Amino acid sequence: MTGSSDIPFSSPGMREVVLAARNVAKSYGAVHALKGVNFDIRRGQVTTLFGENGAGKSTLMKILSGVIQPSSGEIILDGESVIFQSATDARNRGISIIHQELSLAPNLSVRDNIFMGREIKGPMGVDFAAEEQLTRKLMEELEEDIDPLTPVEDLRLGQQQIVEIARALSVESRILIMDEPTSALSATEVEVLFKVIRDLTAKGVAIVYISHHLEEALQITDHAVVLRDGMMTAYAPRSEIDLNWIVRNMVGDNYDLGNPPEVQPGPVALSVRNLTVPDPKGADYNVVDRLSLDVRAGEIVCIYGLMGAGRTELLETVAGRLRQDSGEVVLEGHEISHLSIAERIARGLALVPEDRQRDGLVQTMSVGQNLSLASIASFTRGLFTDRKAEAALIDRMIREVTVKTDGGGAMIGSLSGGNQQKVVIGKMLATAPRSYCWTNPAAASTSAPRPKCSACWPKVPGRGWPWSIPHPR
Amino acid sequence: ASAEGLISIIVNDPANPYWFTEGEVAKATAESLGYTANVSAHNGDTNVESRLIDTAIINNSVAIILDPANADGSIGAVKKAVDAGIPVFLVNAEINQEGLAKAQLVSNNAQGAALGAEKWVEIMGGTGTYVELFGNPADNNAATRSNGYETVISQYPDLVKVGQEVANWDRTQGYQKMQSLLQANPDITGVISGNDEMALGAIAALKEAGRLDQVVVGGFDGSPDAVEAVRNGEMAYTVLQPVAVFAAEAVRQADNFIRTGSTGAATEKQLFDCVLITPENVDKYIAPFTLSE
Amino acid sequence: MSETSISQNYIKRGEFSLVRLLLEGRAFFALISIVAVFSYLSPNYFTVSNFLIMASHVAIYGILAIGMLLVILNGGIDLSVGSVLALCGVMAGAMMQGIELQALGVILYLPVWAVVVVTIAIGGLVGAVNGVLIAWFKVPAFVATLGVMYVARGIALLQTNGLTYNNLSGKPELGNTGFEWIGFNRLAGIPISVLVLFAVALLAGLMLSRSSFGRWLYASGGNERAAELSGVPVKRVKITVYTLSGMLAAVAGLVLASQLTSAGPTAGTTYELTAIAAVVIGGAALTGGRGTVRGTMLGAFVIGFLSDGLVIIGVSSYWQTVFTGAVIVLAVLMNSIQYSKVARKT
Amino acid sequence: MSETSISQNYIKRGEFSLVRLLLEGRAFFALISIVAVFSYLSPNYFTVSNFLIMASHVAIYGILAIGMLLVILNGGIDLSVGSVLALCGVMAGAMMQGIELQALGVILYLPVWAVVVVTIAIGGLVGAVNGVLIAWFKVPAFVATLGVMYVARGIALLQTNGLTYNNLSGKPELGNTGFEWIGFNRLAGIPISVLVLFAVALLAGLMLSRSSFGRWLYASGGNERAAELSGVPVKRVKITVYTLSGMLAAVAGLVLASQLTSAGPTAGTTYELTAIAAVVIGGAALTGGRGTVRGTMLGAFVIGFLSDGLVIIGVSSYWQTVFTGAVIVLAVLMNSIQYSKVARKT
Ligand SMILES: Nc1ncnc2c1ncn2[C@@H]1O[C@H](COP(=O)(O)OP(=O)(O)OP(=O)(O)O)[C@@H](O)[C@H]1O
Ligand SMILES: Nc1ncnc2c1ncn2[C@@H]1O[C@H](COP(=O)(O)OP(=O)(O)OP(=O)(O)O)[C@@H](O)[C@H]1O
Ligand SMILES: [Mg+2]
Ligand SMILES: [Mg+2]
Repeated sequence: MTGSSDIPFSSPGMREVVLAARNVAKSYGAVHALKGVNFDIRRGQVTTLFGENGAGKSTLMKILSGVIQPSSGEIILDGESVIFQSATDARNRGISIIHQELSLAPNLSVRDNIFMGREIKGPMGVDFAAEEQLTRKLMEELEEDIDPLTPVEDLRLGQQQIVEIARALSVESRILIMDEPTSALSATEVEVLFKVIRDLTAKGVAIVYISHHLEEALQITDHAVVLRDGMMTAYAPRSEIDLNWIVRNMVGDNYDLGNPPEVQPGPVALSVRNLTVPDPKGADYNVVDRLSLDVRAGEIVCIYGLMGAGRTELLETVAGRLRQDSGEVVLEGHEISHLSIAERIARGLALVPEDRQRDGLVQTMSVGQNLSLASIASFTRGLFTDRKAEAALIDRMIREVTVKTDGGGAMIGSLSGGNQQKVVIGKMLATAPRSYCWTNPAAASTSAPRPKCSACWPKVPGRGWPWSIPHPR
Repeated sequence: ASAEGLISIIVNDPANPYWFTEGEVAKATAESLGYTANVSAHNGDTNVESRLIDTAIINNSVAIILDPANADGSIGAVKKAVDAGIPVFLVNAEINQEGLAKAQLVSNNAQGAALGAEKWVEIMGGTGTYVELFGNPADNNAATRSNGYETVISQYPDLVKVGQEVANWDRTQGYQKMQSLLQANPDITGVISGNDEMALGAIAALKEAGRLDQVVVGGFDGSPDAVEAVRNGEMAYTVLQPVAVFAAEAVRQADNFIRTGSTGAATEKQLFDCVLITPENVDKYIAPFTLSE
Repeated sequence: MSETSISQNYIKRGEFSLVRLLLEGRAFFALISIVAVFSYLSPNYFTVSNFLIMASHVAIYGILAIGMLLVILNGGIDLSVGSVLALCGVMAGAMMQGIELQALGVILYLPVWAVVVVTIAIGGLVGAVNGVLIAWFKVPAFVATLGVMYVARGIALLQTNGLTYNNLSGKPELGNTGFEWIGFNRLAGIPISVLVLFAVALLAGLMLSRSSFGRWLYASGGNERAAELSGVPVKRVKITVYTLSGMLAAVAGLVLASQLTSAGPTAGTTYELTAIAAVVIGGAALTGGRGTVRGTMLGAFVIGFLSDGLVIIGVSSYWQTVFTGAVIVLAVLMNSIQYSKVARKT
Repeated sequence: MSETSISQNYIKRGEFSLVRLLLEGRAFFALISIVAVFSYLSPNYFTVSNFLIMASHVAIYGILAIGMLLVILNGGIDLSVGSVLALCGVMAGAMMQGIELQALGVILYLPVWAVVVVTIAIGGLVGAVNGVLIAWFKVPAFVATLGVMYVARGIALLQTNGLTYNNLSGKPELGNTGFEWIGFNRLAGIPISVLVLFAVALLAGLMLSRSSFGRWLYASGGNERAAELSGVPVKRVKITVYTLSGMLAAVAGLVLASQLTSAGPTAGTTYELTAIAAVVIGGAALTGGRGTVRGTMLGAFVIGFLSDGLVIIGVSSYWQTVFTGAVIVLAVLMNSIQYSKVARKT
């Protein structure tokens, strides 16, 4: 409980603290997500919060923005102790938050999502024109070409994240909390966001920033705070920190950044020939047009491209979710384009989708059941599943991808965002794949922060022939 | 010259053999007189009934034969047809307002109930405990029949009613409610039912409990299934409603009215007496709801 | 595919064009085909007077369906509307007979406008009970409204002892005449009940597309948590939609009682299914957040025009059952096929 | 709150303890209270023979409810079960009367076991039609099964021309006796229909908790896209659950026909609502992915024991309606309150 007591939380000469947490703790049943944390947010500065998956970062931010109430401790706003009744209450006092998990209504347009709950009233009900105007301006500011009237469900993940950001910006609050705002963004989009952040800090807005892209975060941070297992382990201004310092404080002393081992590329494992995929929504063009590609065993192939270039569609076609018009997909010498997803999985092909909420997890099931979902066949004996074999598999995968959970029986929703992503990865690893289609591990690296990543990546090639397709970052 | 025009026949629920016969007989009679006819059903819903009347008006029917859904609730619908200049002939059930329909031809439910109850008392030997299955309470006939039973049976103090359940004219409900009633009153020796379907349900329940031989079951309607049960000795008797008779008669009166401007009957309300069907006369039952003379 | 079409309708709900209407598929095509087929089969179908009569039949289902749409947009369901319709009809009937105030020894006769207001208030109250059970006590909507469906029906039966109120005309000397006006009169040749339906549809449409409440409703139906975090008063929205659904059921009950000039406790049995069917045929998703008033109205007209048409051409009632089912499926199926083609072309 | 409780049950469904059973709340408490209250009110309620009779009534709803549970776990709904029950009963009845093969000029009498098999196959076929409409043609489940509900009912009516098959006993000389066995006989004092219910429940329970199909079902109900990407054959799962639901409706139809020794085309009207209610009272979520066979059985028993109890103590039928509604809501409400307390303590 007192792990944070020796950490200074205010030193002279710093800018004024606008929002602070004092000894804040939060437990969910037996899980102590936060164990007495002190945390300061300063006017016109960016405070970055680092920590491994499940360290308690999101929990702390939710408390500071009124989404959940702390079990104990105090929140101090402008020097006065306050209790936020709700997220709206906090928003009315000038605090807004970009959630790690998207919180958009997919059926509504971009404009409606940005202004829901805060309608601009006109003489005839809602003033849609004004809202549209403002939405357009926000999109321009974020250099994003999104029509305010597009339904959010038609946007790709990164664009949805932009909408979240735009919504938080539109509030014009004094304190802006960003919980992994860039996990699905492209490098250019991140640049734009950073520019926006600098403008805001110049205007005196206090910003909290959470990211697993450590180098990236270092570009804009003014202060860094590191959380570990619900306790604050380090605190320092920008001038005193570097990558090494962060990682050491995040994972403890015995860390190893490592590098992916040198693997000699083997024979061609996966080969795509003249693949043509029509637009899945039925429009009149091909999202993938006569594409050919070879991937050798042990090789990591990155596919770059502008957004909407068809990378997601390519991988989803290889994995079997989308139907191709023509061309062939050959896995280890066998043509697989006529096979179902299940058959492709059985042949050692795995897809890790980019949107874990939509494509990755079954929210009604436990961690263990999610982990074992893709490999049920491996522990089915005759008619029935073998519980022992399943439990063994689940335990192995929890250890292998290092999911922080109190066991396979926990509900998937009780995991931190990164740990949920690890479950998605673990689920596919459990099928013992020899080839991977990995869409946007940028989103995945939300979960697999660099140090863990380096611990995890080498293991993957070690098994055979990985094939991974990250986004350009 | 043969008559022409459409006669709209609206019955309650053609999935019940009683109303099915009503519709079919009326239709056959109308067609034999040279009319075209169509049969539709309101299933006891006054709103549907009102819609069917509207459609009959749209179709320029020359007459409407209606089995009203509700003694009070159907008045508006009948009024609407009358306002549109279409003569309405009510069959099987009445409405609580005279002077609207050209004729109301109904079986004499009170007489039928008394007839049935007397037979039932006779077979019971004037003593024992019994339960009653009651029809859909929104239907006047349910109360009429129940009161008819009550009037007769209350004269025999040794006949004790130990239970009464609403089974909505339905066989499955008759079965399940009878089973529960048997649990509460295992020693009953009689069941008197507002219609045949509920009685047949009760018979199945009694069979299942192995008590059918000790219990007298009386029905009402004279449906083919019930007559079959009477023949097999499972049902003691049933009361035949002369539905085939008055359905045909209603169409004939409609025809009279169309041709001559008068129904030919003395009064608007015309009661048709019910007949008892017992094992003795069961062989005279030659067609659904028809007893040979 | 059907999903896409709905969302497309939704985005562009502000605009209007013939092409779009044609593309709206599903309900619209079904309606056109129904009218075409029946007009061909019966000379009496394609007449103004028949359309007006059919529209007045649709009014009952349509009014219920609009209330149901609000509830379904919220991701809920309201099984109690049929019973509430009956209860409110019966209550209006009882008030028209006069309320005996035993303490004062007088019988109170309310003027018709007051009867209407009180009846709608009763409907709203029952709806609010649904809403409170669902929003505060977290009873699943299906269970809460199923329970209220039974309770409301039971109260209606107890109130009249199973009988039907027959005399709703009131008496001139009591100053409470005029109840039949809704069901019988016409304005500019159009039955009042049809005008009521269109007024309700118009108001609901405006509310959904123009007011903040409308957006709150779509938002909380699409993602309740997100809406709540954005400051949408999701509980209040929930209670409001069920209250509105109850009030609209009361309106339907009044219209029906006045059309039939009687009010019975068994009215409206299984109308909830018809109302839900109209909403779903009209393109709304039962999962919430998607659907329009226009679609729902089309759905209600499809069902109403179909069932009246089958009666007019004199199909036997068994075949009516078969056709009703087949058309409901086809109406929606046609849309899937239609859409995948159109989508390719654009 | 209810969400939490369900998920907790589900995770730990392997284990079993009295405390957990008590905590399972909702349906279980309601059942205990119902039994307690009625036993107090009537000496005839708490007897073995009454429980067996009540259980044989529950059998019909229970069998339907288990089929419905599978469909609801998949995130769908099956409104056609009541009609399929009637259709299958009528088909079995027709086969017992003999099938006239006009080409050959003979009447075919199937032995009872063959009638049972063919009837279940017919139910499965109708279910498969539902499944194909929903999985391949993307017709929303509510619409598809609503349509099939009408069509199946219409066919049943047409088949018998509205009449009821009364004689299902068969004839010894034709070798097709024994149909009443299901409805009338007992094994070890327990009615066959109850044994059928428990056998179905056991099989369904095993399938859900132990087989890969069960896991696929929960997964595709919880998140269809994620399940599909994990290699779950979601379309096949969908078609299978509707087929199973149809087959179980056929079983219920056989049980009912054999209890009544007659088969009519109007049997089972509105049973779909009762089946859905049993599933939801039993803790399943209509959004799919959550629910257990045990809960559904409890739900079915709550409804059955309540309605029979009201008959036994002789409550008037209007009050029966009111009580049924109130208890359905209370059963679920109690759970919410119960759970929020328990949750506080841990
Ligand atoms: N030529 C095109 N014209 C119009 N729209 C297109 C075109 N190509 C792709 N799109 C649209 O862009 C969408 C995004 O494509 P896709 O998801 O494959 O892009 P991506 O390369 O994976 O990009 P991201 O990095 O955003 O995931 C497609 O579904 C399609 O609707
Ligand atoms: N609703 C909940 N119920 C139970 N445990 C929870 C719940 N929410 C969070 N936790 C637990 O609290 C701990 C902290 O979670 P939190 O989401 O704050 O982590 P995080 O630092 O944001 O991680 P990530 O980088 O993966 O997003 C985790 O162990 C998580 O399992
Ligand atoms: Mg987090
Ligand atoms: Mg992509």
